[in-house]
Amino acid sequence: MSELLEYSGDEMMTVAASRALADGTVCFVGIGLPSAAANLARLTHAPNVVLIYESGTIETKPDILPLSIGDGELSETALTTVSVPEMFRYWLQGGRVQVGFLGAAQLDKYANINTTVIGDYDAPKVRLPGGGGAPEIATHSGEVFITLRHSKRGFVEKLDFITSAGGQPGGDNKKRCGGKGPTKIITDLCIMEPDSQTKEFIVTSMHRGVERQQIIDNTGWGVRFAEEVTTTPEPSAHELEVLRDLHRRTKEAHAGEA
Amino acid sequence: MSELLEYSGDEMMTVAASRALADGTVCFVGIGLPSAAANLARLTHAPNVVLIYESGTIETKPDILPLSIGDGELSETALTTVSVPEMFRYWLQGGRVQVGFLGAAQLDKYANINTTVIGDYDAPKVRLPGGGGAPEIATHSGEVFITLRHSKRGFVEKLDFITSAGGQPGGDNKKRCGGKGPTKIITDLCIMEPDSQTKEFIVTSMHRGVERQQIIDNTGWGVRFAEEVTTTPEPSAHELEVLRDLHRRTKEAHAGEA
Amino acid sequence: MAKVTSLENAIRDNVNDGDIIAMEGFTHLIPFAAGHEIIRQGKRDLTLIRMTPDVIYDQLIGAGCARKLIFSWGGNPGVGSLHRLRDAVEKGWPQALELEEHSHAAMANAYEAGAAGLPCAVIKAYANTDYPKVTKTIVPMECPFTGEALVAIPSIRPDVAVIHAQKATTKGDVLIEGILGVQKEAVLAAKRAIVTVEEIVDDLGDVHPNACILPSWVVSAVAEVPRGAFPSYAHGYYSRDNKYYQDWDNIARDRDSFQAWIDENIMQSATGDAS
Amino acid sequence: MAKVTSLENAIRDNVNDGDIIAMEGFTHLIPFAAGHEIIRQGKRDLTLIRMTPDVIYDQLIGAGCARKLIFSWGGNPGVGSLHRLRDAVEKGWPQALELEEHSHAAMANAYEAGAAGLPCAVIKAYANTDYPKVTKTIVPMECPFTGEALVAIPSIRPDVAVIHAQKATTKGDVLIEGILGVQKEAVLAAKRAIVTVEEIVDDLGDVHPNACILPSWVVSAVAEVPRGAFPSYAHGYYSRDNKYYQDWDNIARDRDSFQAWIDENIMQSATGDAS
Repeated sequence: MSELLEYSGDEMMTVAASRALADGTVCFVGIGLPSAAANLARLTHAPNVVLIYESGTIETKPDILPLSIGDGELSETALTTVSVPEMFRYWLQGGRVQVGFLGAAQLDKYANINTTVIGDYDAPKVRLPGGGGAPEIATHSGEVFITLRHSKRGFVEKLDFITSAGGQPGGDNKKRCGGKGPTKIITDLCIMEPDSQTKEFIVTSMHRGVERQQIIDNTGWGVRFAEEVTTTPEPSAHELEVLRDLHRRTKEAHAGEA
Repeated sequence: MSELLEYSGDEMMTVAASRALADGTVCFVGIGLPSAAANLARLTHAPNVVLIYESGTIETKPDILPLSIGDGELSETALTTVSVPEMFRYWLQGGRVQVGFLGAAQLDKYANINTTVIGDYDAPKVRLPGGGGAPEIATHSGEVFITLRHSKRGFVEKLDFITSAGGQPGGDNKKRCGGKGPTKIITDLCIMEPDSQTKEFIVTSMHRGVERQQIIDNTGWGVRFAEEVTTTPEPSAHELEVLRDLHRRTKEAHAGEA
Repeated sequence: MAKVTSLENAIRDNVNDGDIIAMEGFTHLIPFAAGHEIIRQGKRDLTLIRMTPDVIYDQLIGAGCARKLIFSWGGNPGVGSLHRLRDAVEKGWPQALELEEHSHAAMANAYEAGAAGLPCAVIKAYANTDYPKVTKTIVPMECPFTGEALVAIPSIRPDVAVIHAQKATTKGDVLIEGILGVQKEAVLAAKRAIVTVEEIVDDLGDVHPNACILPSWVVSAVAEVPRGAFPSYAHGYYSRDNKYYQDWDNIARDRDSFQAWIDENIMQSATGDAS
Repeated sequence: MAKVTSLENAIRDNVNDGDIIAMEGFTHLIPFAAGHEIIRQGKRDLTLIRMTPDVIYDQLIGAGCARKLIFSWGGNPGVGSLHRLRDAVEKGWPQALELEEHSHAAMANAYEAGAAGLPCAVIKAYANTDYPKVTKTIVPMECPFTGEALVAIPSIRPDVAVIHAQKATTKGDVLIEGILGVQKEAVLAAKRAIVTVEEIVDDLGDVHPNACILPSWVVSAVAEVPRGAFPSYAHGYYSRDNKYYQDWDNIARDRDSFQAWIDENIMQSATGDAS
């Protein structure tokens, strides 16, 4: 029956990312793609997933997706809201977060992330927003999932700036950081996971209909594939329905505001 | 008219201590004698004095004196109640307290306080409760008032343990501590203030009817007197009435609890 | 995720001989019933942490549960000495008690640092006092930017924290109101946490958005123990029993009367009956 | 003690050219009206501190008020770039802008340390990132007890903090509810503090015992400015105007359209009219 469903690459990406979150997980959610995936998980297979946003909202259950990290919806539906210093001290640095869920502008094969500058820091070609909460989400969470669209501009050989640390080549990440670091990259084409030896991210699952060449063409380094590459299970009708509902409600609500 | 009034040494002490608090002062209050004095001030000449207790209660206006530092009355009548770490971090160490008001078991001529042990620390003759909030109240408040009854056991030549720091002989206290340290000792016999040169506390005001010899007999070091010793103004009828009312309400309330 | 269970099971599952245990509650919400259950279950060799080891720790120390005390003020508030604490320190009865002594500011910051996942707290404390002579865990430091004198103290990271609160939900979310003390920090600093509550409710209702709530996933066990803070008090439920604290002075002054009190009021009493 | 006054006077009395100024509000309660008054009064050479220098700082930077920015995330939330910030950094228009860049965790801790009267914050941060290469105020340290790698960062201690809150009393006590951000810390870390509020009331009423309240004696000036956080939002009063943020992208993309907007909406508008 699933072959009757039509869905976009973005939808596949969001569904695949949402499935990475197990029920009951305590997840620190970045804005944008991670927020959509985390809330889709909560509205489908993981009703008890615990979502934390850096604005201090703990166990939030937004009915619509927040446009910013501190929308009123997040506080109104939260179990409680703490100050931002407390959020970063007790909850993130304190080791209470099991999964940090991040977006990215650029990353390299070790899942180091750049959201700071393109070009030289002091004379940048493009000044990006900067790291925000990501540098410590990346190191203090038990593990980190990253979700972004596959493109040569996004998946680069060398970053101009390491904003948030990925895995260290051959290194024991846990020793330096408290957490395992990034363990999954979920894109609109595939899922990548670190090679247990080199820590380089390799393709472990491809979405239906995606060719290897597409991934190669959209990756800025010589991307490698796992010995056994699985096919990502397609979105179910239910997942698509819930995701589209969520986006529709979100759009209506945000258009409705003054 | 005041010569018709009868009052005890304790009452004189509490009234004199209360008068040391100017209206509007932000005061960190120790339990016991300081608490009675601070609330008497609030109920008489200093209606806008701001009282803070280490239990986290800010701008509290208790109708009865608390028996402990964290009585329900303190929170119920407070502007707000913060956690104990916040109290010690933001409010005390943060430099928001103008006057720290302390009691003491023992002090020396520089107003160093001992509330830790009599005898050797590892094999004490008497184990006292310890410092609680006092060590940092003494150093982080703008200045410190101390109130206790005059006795040879309390006013000693040498302390077995310095729990809270007084003024340093000849030293610039502010440099090391953030505040001026103790500036007044108020007892049932007199008021003592530091000599501007030696920092030794000397008698600057004697309560009515007190003889110098009484103070000498009740001080464990060779106590000195200022060149001009004033006479402490007596309690007014109003002060005594308010103080006695406060003690009566307090006694009734505490007896009434389960 | 919090297990909603009996006090007896909560203590049995989470407190082991030799544990480092923090029982907090700053005058308000002192977890007396949980302390009594620890005595009843005969736990031994505990390192007890508490800013104000008042009557609750006097009882645990006198009952022989403790080998070490980390504290900042050990007295019977408004009454006087803790006779069982003094007897242990001064005479080694019923066993010697090692002390690690701090100020309130240092203890509060050490809990805070523990909750914040830090190995130490760096603060301004202890200037010109004798604490650094007797407490070896106070280390002088300097601010790398201003040169200001600071001290480092190790953070508190107990094996288990025990607190009492007003309410928990059936799911195990905990609400604390009024004088908050260091309870949140103690729970977040600890490996395991036990919370006794006045009542378990279906939901916390219309509570303030910034109320102090501990989510069930930071708590190991929740047990409903009405009056579990008696003789201390629970804001919104009951007042402090000042007479109990005054009477304790006489009971605890003498080893025999203390032991008789423990036998009658703790050992021969069922869990949760201690009030 | 807080002086209850007009926004115009509050800014005039407390903000000087060359000041280090922190305007906080984490998405919620951003003090836009106060920012506009600073532009209107032509303040210059400010060092602007803010975790998320979004549209409010884009306006101040484009209007030529700033010489330095200390920040951790500079974007238009949910929309994209801050074009005035980028123009200042990339092309030096209207003047060069020095950057001191941190992570949110570091900034939040630096405010917290400032509020706590400490010269620095010692935390776990920046592991394996490039921040220490470009931000010279990140100093590696070691825990004296465990040897764990830590970093010290200087605390934030601004000349003046500016925040917006829901309510103040006629006496100047301030109530903040909902997403609290770092506003309390910014106020307590600063030498002076300006608070704009939705409404001034006789008393705060039946508020939660642990609500976030700033006493009047930590605030320099309070001004009633209804909708003073617009186009951000005030919990309990009005929602975020997302369209304003989206429209800003077009306005700010071009220097001329930006200047026309500032002229029309800020310079020719009376205090408090900017919405």
